[in-house]
Amino acid sequence: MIDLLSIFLIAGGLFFYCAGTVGLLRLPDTLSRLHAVTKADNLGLGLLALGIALQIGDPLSAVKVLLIWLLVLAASAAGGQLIAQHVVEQKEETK
Amino acid sequence: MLDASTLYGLLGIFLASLGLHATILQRDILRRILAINILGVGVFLVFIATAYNGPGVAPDAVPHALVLTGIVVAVAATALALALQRRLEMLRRESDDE
Amino acid sequence: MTPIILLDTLLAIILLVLAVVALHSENLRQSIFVFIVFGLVTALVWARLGAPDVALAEAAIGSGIAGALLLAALRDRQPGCEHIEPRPSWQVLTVTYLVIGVGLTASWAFLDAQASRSGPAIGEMVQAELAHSGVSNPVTAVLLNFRAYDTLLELAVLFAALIGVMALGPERSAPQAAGPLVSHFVAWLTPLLILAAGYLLWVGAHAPGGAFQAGALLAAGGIIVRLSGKSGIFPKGAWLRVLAASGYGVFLFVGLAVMAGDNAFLQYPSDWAGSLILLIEIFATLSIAASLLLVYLGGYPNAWMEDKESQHA
Amino acid sequence: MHDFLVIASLILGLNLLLSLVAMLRKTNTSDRVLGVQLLGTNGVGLLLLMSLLQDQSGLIDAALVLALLAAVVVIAFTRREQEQVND
Repeated sequence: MIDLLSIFLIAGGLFFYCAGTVGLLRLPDTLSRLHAVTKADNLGLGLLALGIALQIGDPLSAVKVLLIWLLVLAASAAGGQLIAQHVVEQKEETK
Repeated sequence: MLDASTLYGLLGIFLASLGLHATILQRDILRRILAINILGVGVFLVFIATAYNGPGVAPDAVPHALVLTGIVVAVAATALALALQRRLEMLRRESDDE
Repeated sequence: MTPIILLDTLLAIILLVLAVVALHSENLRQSIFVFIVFGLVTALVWARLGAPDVALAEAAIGSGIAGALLLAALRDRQPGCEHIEPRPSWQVLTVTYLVIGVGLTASWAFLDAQASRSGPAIGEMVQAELAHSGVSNPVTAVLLNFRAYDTLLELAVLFAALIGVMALGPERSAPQAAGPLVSHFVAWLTPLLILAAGYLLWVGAHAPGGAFQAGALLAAGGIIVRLSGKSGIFPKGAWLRVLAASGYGVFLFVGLAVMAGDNAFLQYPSDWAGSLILLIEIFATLSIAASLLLVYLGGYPNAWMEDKESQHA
Repeated sequence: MHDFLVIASLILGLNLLLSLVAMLRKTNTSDRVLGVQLLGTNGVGLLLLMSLLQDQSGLIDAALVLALLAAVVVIAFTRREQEQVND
């Protein structure tokens, strides 16, 4: 039962990872790519981490996996803002 | 049949050759520093590949320790090389001003 | 053979592409981006080869610290002054053939060695002696006990490189103070880096981790504080230099001190080994962090964090 | 379960290659930083999968370090550019 849930979660995570990559490849401008990529890879890692945490016997390690996800979530939000700011600055510069 | 140890060992030799080639032929100092670093990673790869004893078997710890030491020494050497390059650039700028 | 070899093949292809682009891309900035990703993928390869200690160090140093160093170096360059004529083709051809020869010879030697492998002789010795080393992580045991000489000299190399960097000129001018976005980011990331460093140092005795990885994480914390243009909780000028020297100094002192009790240089008494290794590792961590940070500054730190105003004046 | 994890890591590896291609095709710095961030998250996921596959809990710590340093690299990239704008 837990195995099935893990498989489901990990597969969902992989789907969002791929969606992020497709977004980076296909979307027309940087800001929309930023939007898509940060959302997709966070969800991707989130589901993946959840699926993996369920499989880990040691509860401490499982908590650590989830902490990594929180860290990436926060870092990606802050990093996304930095990149967006950078894009805006460069646009102003070229005007 | 190809196993991970052989695959990565050969990859290491290939990377080291690429790095060596570029170290000799590139003229830009920064790029040469990159090349030496890639050469180093290739050598480390050969070390770790020989230490690998297959999945689930404890690998040889001695090459691991050597490579750890190597990584720190490589970054120290890179930093020194970058500082030398910066000094060169400063000297070049000074002589341009004269 | 398991299908996991396909993952190894993928990683190998990725590394090759990255190496070629990093070495031969037209654009130097692109090269440096690609080199940082090269470090990231190398960390994955170390993980595949069952070397989590090395993966940790590569993720922290090979990709993080080296990347920051290269980015800082890129900033020093004057744009557009590099115009270098290509090398004559006879040089290119000669070197290419020579390198191919060297590579083929090395491959042959490697394959030959793989075929006639007789088991991990040294590895077994390490496992057999592990109980007397004072730690239970074999890599830490090799680094700080069985081959402590290597690590001592490694700290000496780092120290020598630092002296070299500081002898070459003054540090780079400090970046201007960052906006609130960066400041907030740095303000919560730095404590996490310090925490993670402490954790890796502690866990290194019985699991992957140790002084190198911890030191690199601490240095990364120092680098982002520097990048945010703010003074932090890091020790100032002279203290930083004392800290940088302390790793080598304490290691040497411990190595000599154990000789008082009929031991050879760096041969710790069995009962004390664990505590001595911890002592050395704590100072090695601080020293590696301070050295990497000083080296990142790019020269002699004249007035870091003390009177930034006078620099601007 | 083991077979599924192998396939999952293969898919993630392939995704890594594709993200790399996407990053190499970009010419402006913002997109490249974005690419590095995506590759970093990809690497973190792959390390977590490997820790399960190879039963090495040390790789979880490696994933943690990779996540931390990816954030550091993003700061280094964007700050560098801002300094240049200010120069």
